[in-house]
Amino acid sequence: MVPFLACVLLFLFGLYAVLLKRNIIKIIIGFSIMEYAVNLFFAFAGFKRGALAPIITEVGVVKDFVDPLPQALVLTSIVIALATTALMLAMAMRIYEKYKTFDITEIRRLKG
Amino acid sequence: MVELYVLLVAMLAAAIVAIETKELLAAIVAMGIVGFSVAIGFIMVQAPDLAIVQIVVEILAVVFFAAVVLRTTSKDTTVQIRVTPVMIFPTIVYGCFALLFAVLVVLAFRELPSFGSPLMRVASDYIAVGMKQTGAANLVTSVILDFRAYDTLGEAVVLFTAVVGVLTVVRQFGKKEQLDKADKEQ
Amino acid sequence: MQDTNFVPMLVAVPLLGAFLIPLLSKLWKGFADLVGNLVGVILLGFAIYGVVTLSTGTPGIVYKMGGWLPPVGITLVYDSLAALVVLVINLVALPALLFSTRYLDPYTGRWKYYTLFMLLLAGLNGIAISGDMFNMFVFIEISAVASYALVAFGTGAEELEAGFKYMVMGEVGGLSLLFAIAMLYAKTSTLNMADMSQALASMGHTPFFWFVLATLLVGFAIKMAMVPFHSWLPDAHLSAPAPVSAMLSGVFVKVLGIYAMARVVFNVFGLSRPTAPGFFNMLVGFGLVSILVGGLLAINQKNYKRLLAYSTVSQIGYILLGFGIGNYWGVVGALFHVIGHAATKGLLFLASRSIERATGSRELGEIGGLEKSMPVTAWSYILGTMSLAGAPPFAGFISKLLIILGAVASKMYWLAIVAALFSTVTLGYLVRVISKVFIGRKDVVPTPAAESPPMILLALIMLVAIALVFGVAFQPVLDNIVQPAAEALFGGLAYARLVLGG
Amino acid sequence: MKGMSAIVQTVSRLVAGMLFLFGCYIILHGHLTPGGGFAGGVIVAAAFILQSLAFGSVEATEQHRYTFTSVFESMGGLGFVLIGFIGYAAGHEFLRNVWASFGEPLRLVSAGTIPLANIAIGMKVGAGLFAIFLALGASRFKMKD
Repeated sequence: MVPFLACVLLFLFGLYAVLLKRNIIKIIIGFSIMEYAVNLFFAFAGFKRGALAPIITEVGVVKDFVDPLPQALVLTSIVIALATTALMLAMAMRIYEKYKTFDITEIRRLKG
Repeated sequence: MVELYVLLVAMLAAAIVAIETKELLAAIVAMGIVGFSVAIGFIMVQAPDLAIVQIVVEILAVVFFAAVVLRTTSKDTTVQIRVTPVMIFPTIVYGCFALLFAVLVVLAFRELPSFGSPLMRVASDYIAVGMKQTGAANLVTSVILDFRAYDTLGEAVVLFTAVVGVLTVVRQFGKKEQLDKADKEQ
Repeated sequence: MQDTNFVPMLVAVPLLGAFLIPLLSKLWKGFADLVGNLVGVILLGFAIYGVVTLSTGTPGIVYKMGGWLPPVGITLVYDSLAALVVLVINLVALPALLFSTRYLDPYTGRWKYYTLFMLLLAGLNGIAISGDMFNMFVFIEISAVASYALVAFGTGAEELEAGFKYMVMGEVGGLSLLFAIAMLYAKTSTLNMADMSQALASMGHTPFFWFVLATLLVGFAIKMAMVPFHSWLPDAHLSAPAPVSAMLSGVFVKVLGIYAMARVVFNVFGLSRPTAPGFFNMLVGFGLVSILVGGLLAINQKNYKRLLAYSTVSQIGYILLGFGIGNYWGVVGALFHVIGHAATKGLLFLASRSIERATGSRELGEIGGLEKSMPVTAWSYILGTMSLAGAPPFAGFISKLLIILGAVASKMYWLAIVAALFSTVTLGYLVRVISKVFIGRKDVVPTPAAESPPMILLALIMLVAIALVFGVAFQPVLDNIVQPAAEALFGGLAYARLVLGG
Repeated sequence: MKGMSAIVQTVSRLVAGMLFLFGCYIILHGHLTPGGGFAGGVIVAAAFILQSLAFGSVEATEQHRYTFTSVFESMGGLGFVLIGFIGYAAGHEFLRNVWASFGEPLRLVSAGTIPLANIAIGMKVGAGLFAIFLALGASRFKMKD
């Protein structure tokens, strides 16, 4: 139970950074941390104590393996996380070129 | 699994550092620490595929972050929060919200299967039938590219969308008249 | 072609288009437009073909992707609810594509726009037909990332700011969805929606059940622009190109928010009003708050893009109200409002932008007496406004009537009165638009405005036709599209029998 | 983009080739050993990024490099969708692994379309991430449209 709670705590750290930090780069770092937390939660959900990594070495011999499904999901969500982080960084770079600041409270041309 | 708990504590500490430091480059390095400790966590949890991908993706993430920060500024926006007595009330409200959330999370997570004993209902089929029906020795790859190949197609499309999105956002002149104006200046 | 093989084509065809466009559009400039519209036509053909095959009796098509049986592999479930949503997506997408052939002239990077639009379509269709929780999340990510880039397409200062803020909120929603799916997998150890619904049914309403449902609903509420999380919608509409905002508020908000929430709440978590009245009252509460806040904010808006955005927030509140009432007619009214509002709001956005393009002014006030100079655009705007306000011959009227009927049927008379009262609020802020903009007042000399290009007129006429057809011929539409969809939703756990039993 | 010091250049001249080879190894052996299309693709992208960071690049080569990567990326995506169509063409469902029993297990040539899909994914991830790097950081050239 404790590792799952640690993942939730890490997720909340990231959420805190996203909601309350004023610097855009800190917000993107917060998103990366949230994504790490969810990936870790998936990996912990699939862990089996005393089991082996799911690679078959001899044909037909099936040993006690860890759950391969969450590992497949984490592979997908790691690359999704990198893709969204890259898009956010591109926007942050262009916003800095236009507004000359990373402070989200000063980027206020849109009203309401 | 004491080493896992030590790793988790180190990760949380690095995350706090990543969020709070004033210097952006230091924050990126701290984020790198969190990422690599996640990779170590994957190794501890018997997930070699994930560890390889996480290490390399983490390197690229730090390279991208550094590329953007070095082209702009590495100074965090300094903000002085004057701690006034009236701020006690919002902190109390946030405090009991956090407490309520913590209680709810603990209540909900008690019903999850305990750490280290997953109920592998569908996964036992993958393990039993994986080698025969897909021919791949690496069961994770057989899940990714055969049992759930549609997920991987979707994921490859997400990366493709992000690349085209980055190319859309990065272009200098969104509208034609800016382009013509710039050409006239050159 | 067997009747089931068109289901994966709904996603594969736009993907092929999206991958071909960057390759070939450098050789031949017009290639992107051609492929885009061609894919739009093909998808609409598939959608109509799907609705026809479903109305001839087959309860739903279960397509086993890669040939694996349901709990092991990913299955695509094309039941009547998915048919309705796919129809809505492609009914609005084709006019938007036609509109953007002429609307994109002042923008650069034309092939990028069409690639992202194809990916948005692939994502939306993927969500509608997906029968697997994680797969639905992946396609939610595809359409979300595509829409972030499309909102910031103009790369001006406001567009980038709006795109970034929308992305931050959208990603928080996406991550809360992923976290909920992770917890669901840890508990039920399966990802197939039907398999998961059976596991959740045997688990009962424990604290874990409500906690996971709350996390999921936070994600859907952000994607749906429900009131506490609606602040991204007006900014996104202000800066997005017209066809993108037509897709955004017409279809995107409905598919990612309303459809995904309905599928999860009714079919996966198996909730219904008798078993969980408290939950449905909460939905009614959120619906009313959305209607009220959206309507009030829309009243004193001068910029009509923001006005239309706030009216979307309040119309989403109506749909939530329909679902919250929870009885049969309420759900039918909500689903009918999904169709009616999608066509109407898409029409309004496209018409208002073509007016702005023709007259060059964005504020409501100065555009006087356009009826004579741009008849088709003007009249399509007026008809669209009437449909939004719920005037009789249009789809908007039927859906509001059905929702009120649902409220009356479930003995919540005060709710029926409140819903009727709020529809007058929507009428309020729209009539002001019509009178000021169009009916030529004596003192205002009609501003010189040339009629918009033929392709744009074709798009506008198509959308007006859709709003009219669904309004006038509502009985056949009800019988073979909306009511089977409501029965699919109401079936609750019958969804599992369809997928696993089938 | 100006290059880095001579030491970094000589080291990266040696390492970049090896890194690219290692990435290809990971992609090709995806179905036998840990790793696969994703990990291998990212390693290949890292090899290219190392090369362009260490040696810098003239604006012309970046434009050429960028068009090359976008062609590669689209081909990777098309490859994966066409693999889906193979199952479709063979009369079975979309994305069906039609030649699953081809070749004997635990050898390089086995597991039907999985190695092909690995290669397609590797091409796409590698080219895509290198294109992101070009757009994001390294390139001084302004992408006009």
